[in-house]
Amino acid sequence: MKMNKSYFNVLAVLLLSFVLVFAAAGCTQPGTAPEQEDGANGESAGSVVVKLGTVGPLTGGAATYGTSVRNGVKIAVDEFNDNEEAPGIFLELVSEDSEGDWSKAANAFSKLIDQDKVDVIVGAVLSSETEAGGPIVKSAKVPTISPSSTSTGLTLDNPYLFRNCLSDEVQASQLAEYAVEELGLGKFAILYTNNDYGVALKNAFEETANSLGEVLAVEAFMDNDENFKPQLTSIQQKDPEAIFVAGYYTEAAKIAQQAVEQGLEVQFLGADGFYSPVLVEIGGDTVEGAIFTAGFHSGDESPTVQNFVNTYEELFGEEPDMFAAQAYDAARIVIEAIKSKGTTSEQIREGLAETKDFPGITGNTSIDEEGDTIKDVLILKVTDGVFERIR
Amino acid sequence: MTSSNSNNYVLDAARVSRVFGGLKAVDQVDFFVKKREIMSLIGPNGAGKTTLFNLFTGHYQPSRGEIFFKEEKINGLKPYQITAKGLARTFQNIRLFSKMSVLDNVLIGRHTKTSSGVIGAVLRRAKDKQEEANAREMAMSLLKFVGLEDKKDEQASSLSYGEQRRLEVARALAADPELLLLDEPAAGMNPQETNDLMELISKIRDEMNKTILLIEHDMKVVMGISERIAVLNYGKKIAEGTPSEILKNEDVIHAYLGVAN
Amino acid sequence: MISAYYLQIIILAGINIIMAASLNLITGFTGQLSIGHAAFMSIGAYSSALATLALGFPFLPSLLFGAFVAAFFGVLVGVPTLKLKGDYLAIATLGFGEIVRIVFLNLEITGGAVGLRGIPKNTTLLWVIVAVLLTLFVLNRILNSRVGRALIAIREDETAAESMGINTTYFKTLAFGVGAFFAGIGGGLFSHYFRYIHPGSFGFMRSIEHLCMVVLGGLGNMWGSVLGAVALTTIPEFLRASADYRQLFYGAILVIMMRVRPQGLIGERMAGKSFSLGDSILKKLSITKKTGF
Amino acid sequence: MFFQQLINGIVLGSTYALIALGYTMVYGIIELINFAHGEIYMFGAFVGMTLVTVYQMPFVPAFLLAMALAALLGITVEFFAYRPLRRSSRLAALISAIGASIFLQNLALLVKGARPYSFPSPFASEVYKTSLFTISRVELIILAISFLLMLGLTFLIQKTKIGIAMRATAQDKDTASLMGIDINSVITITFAVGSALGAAAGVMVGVYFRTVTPMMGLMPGLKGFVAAVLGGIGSIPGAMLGGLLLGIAEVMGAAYISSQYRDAIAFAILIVVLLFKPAGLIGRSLQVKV
Repeated sequence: MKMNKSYFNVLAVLLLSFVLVFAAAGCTQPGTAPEQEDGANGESAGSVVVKLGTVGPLTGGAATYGTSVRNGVKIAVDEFNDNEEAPGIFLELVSEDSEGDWSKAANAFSKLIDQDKVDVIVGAVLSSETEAGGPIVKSAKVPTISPSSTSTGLTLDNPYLFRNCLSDEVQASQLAEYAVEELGLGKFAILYTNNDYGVALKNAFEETANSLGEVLAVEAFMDNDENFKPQLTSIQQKDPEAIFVAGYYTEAAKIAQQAVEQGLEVQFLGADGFYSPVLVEIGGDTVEGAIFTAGFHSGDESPTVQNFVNTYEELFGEEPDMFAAQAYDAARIVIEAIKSKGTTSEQIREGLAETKDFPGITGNTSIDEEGDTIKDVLILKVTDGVFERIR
Repeated sequence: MTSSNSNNYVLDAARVSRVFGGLKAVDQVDFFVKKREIMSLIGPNGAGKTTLFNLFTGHYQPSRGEIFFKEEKINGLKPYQITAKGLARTFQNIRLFSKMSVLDNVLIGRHTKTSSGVIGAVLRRAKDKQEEANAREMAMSLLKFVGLEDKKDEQASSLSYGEQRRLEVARALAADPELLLLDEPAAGMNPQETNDLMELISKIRDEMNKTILLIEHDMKVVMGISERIAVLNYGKKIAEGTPSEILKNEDVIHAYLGVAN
Repeated sequence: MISAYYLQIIILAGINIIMAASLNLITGFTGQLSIGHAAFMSIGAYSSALATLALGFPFLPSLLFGAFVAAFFGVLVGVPTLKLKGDYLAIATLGFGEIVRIVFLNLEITGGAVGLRGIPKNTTLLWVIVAVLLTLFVLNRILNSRVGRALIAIREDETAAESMGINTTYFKTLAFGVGAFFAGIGGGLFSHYFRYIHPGSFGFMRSIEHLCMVVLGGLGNMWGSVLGAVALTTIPEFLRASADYRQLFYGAILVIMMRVRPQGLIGERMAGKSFSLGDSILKKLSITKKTGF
Repeated sequence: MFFQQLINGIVLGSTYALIALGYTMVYGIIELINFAHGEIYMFGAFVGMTLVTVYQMPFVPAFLLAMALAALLGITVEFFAYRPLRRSSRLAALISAIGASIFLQNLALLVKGARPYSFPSPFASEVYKTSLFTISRVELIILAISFLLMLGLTFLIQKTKIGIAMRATAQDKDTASLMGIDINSVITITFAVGSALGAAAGVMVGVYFRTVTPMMGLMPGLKGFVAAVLGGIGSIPGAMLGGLLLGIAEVMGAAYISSQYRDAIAFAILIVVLLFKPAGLIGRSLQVKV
């Protein structure tokens, strides 16, 4: 190698200094934390800094979901600080990347707890990430609320783990009932993403649909798949009246598109994973008429919802999706716990456990004794490119 | 017909052929090597000498014909199995384990005569230690034999060309073979090194009781040490005999002068 | 008292040392390019976890069980695929790794897409330290023996090795088996540390990460693997400070490190023998001859 | 249904084939697995999408410009990440390639965000039905463009001066250099052509699936590489054949065996093929010279 050595040294030094600069900047995210540093712990001024961490994929194939979650939480935190909702208490946000890999999520959890000394965590995003973080937050006694990990039994035997999301079982079975009783459908096909979310939805839907009607075909796909033609061709052979897509919006939009292209004209059904403007952006006409369950509806007239949607669009230049809304609510639930119980981890945990009828943008939310969420399931329909609430 | 009834044939090949996509690289060659003999295989470039070697050592399988080593049929066997039966070789283009030490190269030659496995490697039981010690002793004596004992810890690739050739010979000898195949051992050597080599080859036969078959272009070496010579041309054996017979053979002269028959 | 976060990083670094060292045996010393090491890790992780959960094994037996199952698959994969060379072997191991991941994703006994939870937290720092030391000790002894010489000879020149009486298929399979055995140990420690496993963490990027550790540290050098594993475990953690730029820097660091030290951090000969050996090894990994267009 | 699935497989496979061509060309010349190729594919898709949606450019010029810009990116990556390592071991270059891939992917993530972008199809979404299968206009266009590009590439390699220089360099760098071929420019051109093909695949896939994301290069990049190996890496007809076969295998596996095991089946077929043809389908493995 006859390259100039000193040139590389310069490069290396440059890179290192970059790292250091960001190290300094990374500790306090500009705009989210007030000037007071936690070193003083606010004793004299009577102000307390509560550190709130988030864990989720900010890079990798699931980055879009993690980014939404971080954005949603950021809005809640900023709102709390700017409005001085609880004078003397400031929230500081620290976000860590999990790369969508649960073992790296575990590192992020530990780092937040031990290095940043966070008092409460909103996260993680994927169920596997929260599963890996569960034992860590339990032994460190740091209350954690996941905005999107729907895996069955996730919060069992863990008094520090909560979640704010619809139960897969409840959504899928309610949707199946609605499809049979209200829409008069009887012959279904299921196309599910092969992860815990898709599998849980598939199982619940299949069970209910089979008891009320008939499931003709069940096909799987992987996260980030783009081509669904083989599965759709197989489904088309069975001639169903409706396809239940148990997955997220990006894939759902492509599935609808490819199905229509192939001449498969059926009713599309889905769950809260459909909730994103991206569904319509990509799916266009092909997702028109799709019916899905959700916990959030941006068309809701209530001021809290409109306020959130507007702020989100202003800050991030796009409409919020279901992850952002649930994350916002999760952070709001944390804030309510702080307001009602206090700022220590233990007090926040108590507050979270006692959450009852919290009026969130994703509906009235209560947390049961297992840390699971009880909330209303909305049913939405894509009408003229916007989501319309039909139940 | 050459058959395996003569007991002092170490190597005996009967009508061996090898075809590469239509080209007969070796064409119905009958060939034998007698015990404690120094024999040379010569011929113009591309005559099939190395291919014939590779047939003996199992690197290639014969398309037709049979090969016997010590009266045992060896076609179909893998090179490592043939080596284990007592046939070791060197290569035309030196193939040492260049990143390993000189001593380790010879120790690898000892592979077939040792048996420690993974368990032995980890536990280093008494018998494993003994085996290793014996192998090292043997390897050192071979290095002394070829005059490389001072270089035992050097990386093989750092040796001079002549030294590398000698190391290859020592490595082959470490397998304690009955028959040693040397593929152009004098190639690229200066006259002094060539003389040393001839001396070494004679010593291997005389002191170690080995049989030696070599391919060589250097006629001084061939005529100087061979007892018998076989000549290949276009894959066929065109002559066989003592050095003086070969020198007089018309076909051989034609082959080498490139005159068409 | 050391913080739980640092402890976790140290434990992960230890597990990665085991992974890198065992891959180094296969790729660095025997010269067989493998991009499927995470598969053996996941086999070890799942089998040991299941041994603990379903069969009630104590920790050590379940670790060994996982290791032997992984070794069994190492041999099973090794026998047919090892006749492939260079990049063809690499791609076959990559394919094997993906197959294993997808199988775990769909099996009922492994919890499928939900993952396997409730594994007792048996892995402690002490266990990891002992496992790392034992791994390095055993690998070192193997490499400084008749077996190790045979492995390195295969890397140096497979044809010549075969001519020296080395049964190359046997020894390559052996390297795969031993490498997979230790990868299985690493996997067992991994699952009993996190208490939860999911196939998502054993994809081909994990195998690539192991390969990066080996190459970055220095092929054919066990100390290099130790250093490479520690570096690539800690660098992403240090880079957390750079927030959103973290992965960007990580990529840049890989490029720059290879430019500055293409032979790896410890490429050349150093103390001890099996813990050394140079860099030009990798030419040997390209057996696939150019075919032209 | 069989013919429909066959068509599905061929369409999928032709995109793999285009990606595989980029891998195989680079491999043929410098024996490097260009890990960043998937990111070049992604970059091409982004450029095409931006030109069409933001600058309202017609499809054909946007397509060509995306190829040209991706060619530039390919050359840049080669210059910074691979050229300095040309004399080093192949694995060092491979790690550098992985680093470059991670870097580019995350650069796109920082600049464009994680959210998928919509790539509205510039073609009418017409569908042609036959008795055996239906095929959409986009699919026909993809097949036609792939075919044309492969034809063009074959012409370039076989008939032009630069193609001869490429083949000579692939055979033997040193001799080619002695014959007066400038190896550096041959490598640069190879990267440019390979990257342009990758970008072409990216734009077509973007149009086909109507989305573009920073992560889109990950799996297709891997599959493209697998396809190249399946065909016999370094061989251009091999890459085409490998891509098509991989696409068909994946689709048939999902259709007739299990969609849960779709990728696993594709990889299993790959391994089995390699066991019988250890140098890929068209790759020639030279007899080891002793």
